[in-house]
Amino acid sequence: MRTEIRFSGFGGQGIILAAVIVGRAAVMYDAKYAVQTQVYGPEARGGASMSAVIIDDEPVLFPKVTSPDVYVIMSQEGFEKYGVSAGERAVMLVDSSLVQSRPGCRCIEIPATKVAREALGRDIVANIIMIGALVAATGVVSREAIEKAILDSVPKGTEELNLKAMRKGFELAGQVKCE
Amino acid sequence: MRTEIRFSGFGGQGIILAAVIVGRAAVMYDAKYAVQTQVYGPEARGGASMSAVIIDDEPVLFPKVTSPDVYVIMSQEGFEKYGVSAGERAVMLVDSSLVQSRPGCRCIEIPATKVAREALGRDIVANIIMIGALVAATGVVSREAIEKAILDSVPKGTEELNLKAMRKGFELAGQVKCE
Amino acid sequence: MTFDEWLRVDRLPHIYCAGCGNGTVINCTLSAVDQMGWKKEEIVFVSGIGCSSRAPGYIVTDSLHTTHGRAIAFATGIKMANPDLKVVVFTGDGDLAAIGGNHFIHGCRRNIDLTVICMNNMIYGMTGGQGSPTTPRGALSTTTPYGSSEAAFDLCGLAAAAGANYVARYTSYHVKELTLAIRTGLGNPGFSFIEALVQCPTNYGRRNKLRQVSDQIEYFKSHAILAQKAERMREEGKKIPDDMIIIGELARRNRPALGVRK
Amino acid sequence: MTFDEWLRVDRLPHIYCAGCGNGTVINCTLSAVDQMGWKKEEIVFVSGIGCSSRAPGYIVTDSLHTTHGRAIAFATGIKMANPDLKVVVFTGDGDLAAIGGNHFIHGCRRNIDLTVICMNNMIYGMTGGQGSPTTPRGALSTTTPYGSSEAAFDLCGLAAAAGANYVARYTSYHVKELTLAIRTGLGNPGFSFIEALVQCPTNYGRRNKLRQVSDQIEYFKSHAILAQKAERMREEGKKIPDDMIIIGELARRNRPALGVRK
Amino acid sequence: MSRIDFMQGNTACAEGALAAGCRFFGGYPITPSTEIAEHMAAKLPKVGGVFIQMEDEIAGIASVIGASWTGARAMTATSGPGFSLMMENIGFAVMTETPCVVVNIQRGGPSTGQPTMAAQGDMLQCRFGSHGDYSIIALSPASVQEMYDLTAEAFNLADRFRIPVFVMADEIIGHMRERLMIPDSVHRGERKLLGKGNLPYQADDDLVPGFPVFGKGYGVHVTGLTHDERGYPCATSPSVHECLVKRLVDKVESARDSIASCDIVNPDARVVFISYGAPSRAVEQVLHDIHNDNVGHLRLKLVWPFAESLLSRFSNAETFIVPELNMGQMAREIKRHTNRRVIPVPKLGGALHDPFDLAALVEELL
Amino acid sequence: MSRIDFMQGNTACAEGALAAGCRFFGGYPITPSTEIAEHMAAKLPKVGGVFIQMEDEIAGIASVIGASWTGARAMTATSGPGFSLMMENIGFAVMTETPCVVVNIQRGGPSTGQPTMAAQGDMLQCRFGSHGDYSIIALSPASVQEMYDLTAEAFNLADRFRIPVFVMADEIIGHMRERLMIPDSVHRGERKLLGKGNLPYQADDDLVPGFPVFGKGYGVHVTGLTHDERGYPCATSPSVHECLVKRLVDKVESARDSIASCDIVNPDARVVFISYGAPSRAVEQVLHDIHNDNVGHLRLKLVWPFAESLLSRFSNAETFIVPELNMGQMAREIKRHTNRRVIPVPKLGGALHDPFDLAALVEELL
Amino acid sequence: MRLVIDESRCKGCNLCTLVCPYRIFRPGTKANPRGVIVPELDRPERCANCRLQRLYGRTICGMCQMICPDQAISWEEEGPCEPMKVAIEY
Amino acid sequence: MRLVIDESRCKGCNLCTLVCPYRIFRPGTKANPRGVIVPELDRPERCANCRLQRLYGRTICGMCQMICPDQAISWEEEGPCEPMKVAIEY
Ligand SMILES: Cc1ncc(C[n+]2csc(CCOP(=O)(O)OP(=O)(O)O)c2C)c(N)n1
Ligand SMILES: Cc1ncc(C[n+]2csc(CCOP(=O)(O)OP(=O)(O)O)c2C)c(N)n1
Ligand code: SF4
Ligand code: SF4
Ligand code: SF4
Ligand code: SF4
Ligand code: SF4
Ligand code: SF4
Ligand SMILES: [Mg+2]
Ligand SMILES: [Mg+2]
Repeated sequence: MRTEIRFSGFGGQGIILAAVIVGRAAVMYDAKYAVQTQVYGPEARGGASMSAVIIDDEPVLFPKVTSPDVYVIMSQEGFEKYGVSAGERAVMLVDSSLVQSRPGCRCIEIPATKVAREALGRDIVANIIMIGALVAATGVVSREAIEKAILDSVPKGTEELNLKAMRKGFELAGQVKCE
Repeated sequence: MRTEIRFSGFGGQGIILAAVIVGRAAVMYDAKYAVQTQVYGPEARGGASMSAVIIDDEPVLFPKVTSPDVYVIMSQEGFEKYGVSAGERAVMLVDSSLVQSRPGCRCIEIPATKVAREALGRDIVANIIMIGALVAATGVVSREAIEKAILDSVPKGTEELNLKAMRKGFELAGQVKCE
Repeated sequence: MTFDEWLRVDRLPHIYCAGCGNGTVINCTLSAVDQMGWKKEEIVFVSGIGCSSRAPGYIVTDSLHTTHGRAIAFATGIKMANPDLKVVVFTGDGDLAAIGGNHFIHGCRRNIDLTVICMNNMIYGMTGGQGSPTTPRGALSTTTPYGSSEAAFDLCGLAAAAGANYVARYTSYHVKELTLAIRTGLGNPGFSFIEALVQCPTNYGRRNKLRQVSDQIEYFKSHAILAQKAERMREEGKKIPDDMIIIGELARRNRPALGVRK
Repeated sequence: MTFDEWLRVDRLPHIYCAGCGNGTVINCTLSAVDQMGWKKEEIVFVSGIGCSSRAPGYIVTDSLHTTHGRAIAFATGIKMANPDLKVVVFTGDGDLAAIGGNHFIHGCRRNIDLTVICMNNMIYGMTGGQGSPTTPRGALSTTTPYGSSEAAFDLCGLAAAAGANYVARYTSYHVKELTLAIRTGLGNPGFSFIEALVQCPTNYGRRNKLRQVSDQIEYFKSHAILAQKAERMREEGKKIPDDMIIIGELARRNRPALGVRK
Repeated sequence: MSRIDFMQGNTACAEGALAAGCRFFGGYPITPSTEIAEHMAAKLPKVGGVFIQMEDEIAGIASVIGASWTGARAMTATSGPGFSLMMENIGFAVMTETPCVVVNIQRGGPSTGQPTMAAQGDMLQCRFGSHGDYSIIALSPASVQEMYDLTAEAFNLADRFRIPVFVMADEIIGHMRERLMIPDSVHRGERKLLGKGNLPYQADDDLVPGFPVFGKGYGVHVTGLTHDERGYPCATSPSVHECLVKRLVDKVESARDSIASCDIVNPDARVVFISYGAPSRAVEQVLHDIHNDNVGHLRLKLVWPFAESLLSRFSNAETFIVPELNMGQMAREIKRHTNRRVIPVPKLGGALHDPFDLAALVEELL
Repeated sequence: MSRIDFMQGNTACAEGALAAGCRFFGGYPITPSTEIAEHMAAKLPKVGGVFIQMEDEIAGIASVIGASWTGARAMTATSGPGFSLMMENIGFAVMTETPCVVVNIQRGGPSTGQPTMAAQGDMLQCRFGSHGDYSIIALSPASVQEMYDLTAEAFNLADRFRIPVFVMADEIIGHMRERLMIPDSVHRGERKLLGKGNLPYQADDDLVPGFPVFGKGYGVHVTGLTHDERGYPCATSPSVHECLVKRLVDKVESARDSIASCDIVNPDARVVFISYGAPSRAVEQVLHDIHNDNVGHLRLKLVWPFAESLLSRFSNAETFIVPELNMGQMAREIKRHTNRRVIPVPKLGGALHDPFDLAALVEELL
Repeated sequence: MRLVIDESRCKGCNLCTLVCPYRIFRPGTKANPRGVIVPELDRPERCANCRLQRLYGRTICGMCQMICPDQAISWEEEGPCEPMKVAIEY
Repeated sequence: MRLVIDESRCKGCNLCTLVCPYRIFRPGTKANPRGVIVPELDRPERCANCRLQRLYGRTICGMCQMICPDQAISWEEEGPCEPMKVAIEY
C-alpha cells in the first residue's frame, strides 16, 4: 500500500532529515520501497521548508506526493503553506508547541519542541520526537527499522539523545487523544 | 556571356587585388555582373595564392570558378597548383619573367615583373601590367572601365605609376605572338 | 534619505539568510549613491548570479541581473553605449573571480568607468557552500571537505595589477568606511573596485567554526588591519600574519578611462 | 641535440610567415627541454588557437592543440590526472590574455605545475591583425584603425599578482636568455610563465612602421631594459620611458604548487 | 539616390547594419567573419557609434545585450566556435526579450574544423543551441546584396519581436565580392516602447511587451530568471514559467507565416529544390541551365521559424531536393512537415554543390 | 555482494561513476547538479582519483578532456547554463574523439530560468548544441538506480565510441532519494588502445581508431582542426573533412540499433507512450493503474541516437503519446520517423505530468 | 524621533545588538509568528539619533541601521507634543 | 663541421644576417624556385661553430641557428679528410 507523508516546518528543524530517516527505515530495514523528495532553492530560505516521503510495498512509480495520507507539521507557517489543504481522510501530526491552527482531518498533537527542550534539553531533537510519534501512530515503518535508521543518520555522540527522543515520540503518540 | 578568370601567384604580388580590380571594372564601369572569390587562410601563406573573378552580362548565379576561360599566372608554384590543369580552350597569360612552364592551351607571355622593375622601377606593379594585358588580350572589360577601377583601388600618389603599368600591359599584350 | 526610497519595498524581506552581510553592503551602497546626489533614473545596477547578485532586484532603479560571471561585460556594453548612465555592478567572489575572472581583469585593463562592488563571502553562497577562488587555504566547504588546497586570490591586488583606477577593501563591519570607499569609487572616473568582505553564516561560518553571525563580524573586527599600518609594519620588518585582512584604499590613480563622455 | 630530433620534419616548412618570431621561440623551448634531459614520451605540449598555438603540431612529442584560449584548462586536466607528465603550454597574447585570461590567472592562483610560454606578438596574427590585449596604446591594427585606445596588459605583472611561482620576460632577439628562462621555468615546481615578445612582420610590423623583419628585432634590441637596471633607475628617480620593454626574471618564489607528485 | 558598388559580403553586412541604424558592435575576431568587425571598427566611430573588441565572444554578446538596453541597435558577428560560446547569453537575450542581431558566417565544423571553408553546419545550433525551449528568427543571405538587405531587416525583426535575430550566412557569401545596389535608405522599424502604466513584461496583443529603455525612468528589473509581468524573479511557480516560455515561443511561431520570406520559382513543378544561402546559387544555375517548368525552387531567406505553409505552395511537388552545406539539417525539419519525398543533398568540406550533379539528380527524377 | 542503500539520484550518479572507474572529475557547481561534484570531492581522493573545481564550466570540460588523454575515465556534471558554456569544447571532444562523460541534471530554461525545478529542455541542445555536424550518445535515467547504472554504462560507451556521452537526467531524478541496489561490481569496458603501426586517426572496422594515451610514446598530435589519419591539420581539403566528419557521425549512427536500450511494455498495444527520464514514472503509474493491454510503453534509456527501429516493435500502434518536460523535443524526432499519430504532451514549469491527466488522454484514444 | 524595528523584515540576526554603543538592542526572547526572535529595545530614547537627529538635521550614529542587513531599523517621526524623556548614560 | 642552410626550409627572412657576429650571412640576390631569396654564405669556415664545435663538443655560438625561425640552419659533419681552411678575422 502506498503511503504519502509530508513534512513541513522551518529551516533548522531538520524537516528534510526527518523524511530521509523515515524513507531509509522503510527501504533498508523494512525491505519496502520509498521515494523522498523536497523543496530546493533560495526561495525556500526563511520561509517554510517541506519534504515528503512515499512508502510502498511495491516499487514507487509516480514519485511525487499529490494527496498526502499523513502530515507532520512543525511550524505555523508550514501549516499554512503545506498543511492547510489536508484532505478529510488524512492524519496530521502537529508540533503543538509551535502550531496554533488545527486541520479539518484527524489531528495528533505532539508538543515535540517543548518536550525536546524541557525533557531532553535540546530543541534540535524535536524532529526525532515527531518521527517517533509518526511511527507509533501510523506504523508506516517498524519501530526497529526507524531506530536503526535514526542511528545511521545522527551525528556520532548523539545516538542516545536521539533514541530517547524517538522513544518520547512513541510515548507521546500513545497518550494522545485523537480529535 | 560568362567568363571565368583565375589569377595565381605568390603572396605580395597583389593577386587578389588584381581580381578585385577586374571585377570592379566590370560591375561599376561596364554595367556588367561579376563575382570575385579567393583562397583564404594560413595554409595559403607562403605557398601560391589564388583569386578568381567571373564576369557576365547577366547576374552571376553559380559563384565558383569551375573551368576557367582565362588564367593569369604570376609564379611557377602558382602555375603548378592552379594553372597546370587548364583546359585546351582556355587562354593563359603568364608572367614570363617568373613562370618557366607553359600550358597546353593558348598562352600569352608577358614579362610583367621584369618590365615592372626595369621600365617602371617597382616590382609591385607587375599585377597591374598583367591586368592591362588581360584586358587588351581578352576584352573582358573595357579599357575605360579598367582604368577607373585601377584608380579607385591603388594608394593615393601611385595613380600615375599604375596607369603607366596598365598601359604597358595593353602594349605588351598587343605585341605578343600566340603560340 | 531612507533606504526605503531606494528599495522595492514590495519585495522585502529579501531572500538573504538571517545575518547575511550582503544586506549591509546594499545599505552602504545606497547611502553612497544617495550622497552622490544622483537621480534614480540615471543609475543602472548590474549583476551576475549568486546571492550577492540578487541585490539589484531590490533596488528601484533600472537593473540587469545577467548570467553568472558576466556582469562586467554586460555593464561595459551599457556604459559604452550610453556614457551618461552611472553603472554600478554588484558581484560575488565566485561571480567575479571564478567564472567572471576574465571580464574582471579586462574591465580593469580598459579602465572602463564602472563601480564594481564585490560582496566577498569567500564561498559560493547561492549554490550551497562550495569553495570559491577566495576561500582561504585550509577552509572547509562542500567541495573542499578536507580543507581547501588552493591559494586564494587577492582580488584587490589583481585589480590593481590589471589596471583599475581605484581599489579598496573593507568588510561588512566597517560600514562607514565602506560607504566612503564606495562613494569615492563612484566619483572616480575609470574602473573602481571595492571589495567588501561579508559574513555568510549559512554556508561559510557554519562550516568554519564561526557558527554565529557575530563570530564572523568579530573576526572581521579583530583581523582587519589598515593598509597604511600594514605597510608600516612591513617596513619595520614585522611579519603580518596570513589571516589578517588588509583594509583601506589600495590604489587610486588617474589612468585614461573608457566610457567617459568626452 | 639537433632541432630535427624534436621536430616533425615531414611537416616543415611550418606555416609561419618569413621572419616570424614564433619559430625562434620554438628553438629556445626545444633547447631548454633538451637541456632538462627529459624523455620525449614524458612531455606533452598543449596550446590553444593562433599562429603561436600551432607550435606543438611541429614537435614530435604528444601534443594537444585545443580550443582558443583554453590551453591552460586542458593542461590542468592533464597534469592533475598524471603528474608524471611534463606539461608545457604554448600560447599567444590573444589566446592567453584575451579569451583565455581567466584560465591564465587561475593557473597562476593554483600555481599548477605547468610551464606556459606566451609568444606575444601584440596582435592577433592568425586572424589577420586585430588588436589584442597587449597591443600598445596608439598602435594600429585592423580593429584599431585609429590607434588602440585601450591600455595593454602587463602579462608578467598579472601573472605575479595572480600567484605564479616563476615569471620572466624576454624577446625573440634574446635567444640565450630566453632559453635559460624557459629552462628555469621547466625546472621550477608550480606555475612558470615566460613571456616572449616576438615580431609579427605580417600583421604587426607592417602596420606599425616596422616593415622589415629586422626593424622589429632592432626595436626589441634597443628597447629592452633589464629588470634590475629598471629598478635601479626607478630608485634613482629616473623615469623609464613607456615604450621600454622590461626583460629578465620578474618573480621567483616557492609557494605550494598543485599537480606535483607527492 | 541608390548607388552600385562592388563589395565583399562581409562588408555589405556591416554596411547594411549601419544603414539600419546599428550603433553598437561588440565582438571578437574569428575567421571568416572578421571583416565585419573590422569594417565596423572603421565606420562606427564616424557615425557616432561604438565599436568595442571584447575579450571573447561571451563578452561580445553580453556587451551587445547591455547596449541594447540603452535603446541602441546593436550587433555582433562570429563563426562556429564563437557562436558556441555565445549560447548561454543568447538564451539570456531570449529570456529577457532583448533585441539584438548576431551574424554567423558559417565555416566547417565541428570544433576548429575548417576555419576558412564554407559550411551551413550551425543551422540547428542556432535553433536549439541554448538550453531550454525557445524560438528565434534566422535569415540566410544568398548574395552580397542580401548580406546588406537581410542584415538591415534583421534589426527590424529583432526590434519587432524583441529577440535575437541571426544572420546565418556562410563563408562563400561572406567572402565573395559582387555587385551591390546600395539603396538611398532602408526601411527602419521602430522598437515599440513600454506604454505608460503597463507592467514591464506585460505583453500586448502581438505577445510582445513594450521596451523600457534604461535611463528613462522606467525603473525596470531585468532578469534571466523566470519572472512575472513586473519583471520580478519568480522561479518556482510552474504556471508563471509555463506562461512566460510559451509566450516567448508563441510570439515568434505565431508570426511564422506572416514573416516568411522566400523566392518561389515554378510553383507547379514536380521536383522542387529547397535551398538557402550559398547552395541557392548552384540551384539557380541549374534552373537557369535546364529551363524546365517541372523543376521548381523554394529559396528561403528567412529560415527559422520554418513556415511549413510554404511547402503547400508547391501543390504538384512530388519530391523536394534539399542541397545543404551540412548533413541535412534543414532537410530534417522539412521532412517533419511533409509526406512527400525529401531528398537531402548534404555536402561537407567547403566546396559548393556542383550544378551538374544537381542537374543530373533532377534528370533522374523527372 | 550487492547491497541496498537509500540514496539521492545525484549521489548515485557519482557512485556509479566511481564504480565504473572514473578517476577524474573537473567541474563547476550549479544547481541542481552540485551534489555530484560534492560527492566526488569527498570520495575521489580516497580512491586515488582527482577532484578539481575549475574556474568555470568551460574549464571543467576542458580539464576532463585533458585528463582523458592521460587514459583516465573522466567526467563532469552540470545543468543548463553550464551545459551551454560547454558546447564549444564538447565539439572539440567530438572532433578529437575524446571519451568523456557529461552529466546534465536538467532544470527549467531558457537562461537562468528555474534553477531548482525539473525540465528536459536540453535534449535537442545535447544533440545539436555545438557547431557543425556530429553525433553523440545520450542516456536518460528514470530512477536513482539508473542514475547509478546508466552513469557507469556511459563510461563504457564513451570509451567504446571515443565520444562524449551525456547522462541527461532531470532535477526530479537527480534530487529524489530512493532505493538503490549497489552491485558488487559493474561491467567495465576497455578503452581500445592504438595498435602498433596504426596511424593515430586510422579507424578500425568499427570506425573507431585505437586510443593513443599520452605519455606512452605514441607521439600523437591531437587537434580540433580537420585532420588526416596521422592527426595532422589538413583544414582546406574538402575530401579529408568529409571523410572525417562522416566517420565521426557514422561510428555512432551505424551502431544505433545495437546500442539501443529501452524498456518495452505491451508491444501489441494500440496506444503507446514513449518516455524517458522523470515522466516515465508518471507513465508507469498510468500503466499500473489502468492495466490495459492496449496501452503500451516504450521507455528510452538511451535517447540519442534515436533508434527508429524501436517504433516498429509496436506493430499495432496507432498513436504514440510522448510526455516530456519540454515543448516536445523528442516528439519532434519521433515524428520524423513515423506516419502514425504522434501526440506530444509538453509540460513546462517543473511539475511532473499528472498520471490522471495522462490516463484521461489514453481513455479518449482507446 | 523614535527608533523602530520593522518586525515584518527583521530576521533576528542580532547584528544590531553587536554594534550599538549604548546597548539599546537586546537579543529577544520570544519567537514572533514568523518564527523570528526580534531583538528588544532597551530605553531607545537613549539612541543618539533619537535625540539629536532632528537637531543636527542628519543621522548622528546610525550604526545599527547601516549594519542591519534587512533594512528593518528606522526612525519614525513622533507627534510634536509627545514628551521627550532623555536620560543620557555614558 | 660545415654550416648549411636548408633551402627547402629557409624563407629568406634574413634574421641570420642580423645576428652573426662574423657577418657570415649576406642577403641573397636571386629567388629560388619557391620564390625565396635565400641568404648567401660568406666564407662560412669562419663560423665559430664550424671551427670549434667539434673541439669543445658543444655549440659555441649558434646565434644564427637559434634565431632562425625556420630551423633552416645547421652544421653538417664533414668527411674526415676534408681540409680545414681557417682564416680568422677580427
Ligand atoms: C554558468 C553558470 N554556472 C553555475 C551557476 C550556478 N551558480 C549560481 S550562483 C553560483 C556561485 C555564486 O557565488 P558568488 O558569486 O560568490 O555569490 P554568493 O552566492 O556567494 O553571494 C553558482 C556557481 C550558474 N548559475 N551559471
Ligand atoms: C572561440 C574562438 N574565437 C575566435 C577564434 C579565432 N581566432 C583564431 S586565432 C585568434 C587570435 C590569436 O591571437 P594570438 O593568441 O595572439 O595568436 P597569434 O596568432 O598572434 O600567434 C582568434 C581570435 C577562434 N578560433 N575561436
Ligand atoms: S547563503 Fe550566505 S551569502 Fe547567501 S544569503 Fe545566506 S548568508 Fe547570505
Ligand atoms: S601572422 Fe604574424 S604571428 Fe602569424 S605566422 Fe605570420 S608573422 Fe607569425
Ligand atoms: S540587525 Fe536588523 S535584522 Fe538583525 S536583529 Fe537587528 S533589526 Fe533584526
Ligand atoms: S543609531 Fe547608534 S545609538 Fe542609536 S540605536 Fe543605532 S547604534 Fe544605537
Ligand atoms: S634566418 Fe633562417 S629562414 Fe631566415 S634567412 Fe636565415 S636561414 Fe633563412
Ligand atoms: S654560429 Fe655564430 S658565428 Fe657561426 S654562423 Fe652562426 S651566428 Fe655566425
Ligand atoms: Mg560568494
Ligand atoms: Mg598574438
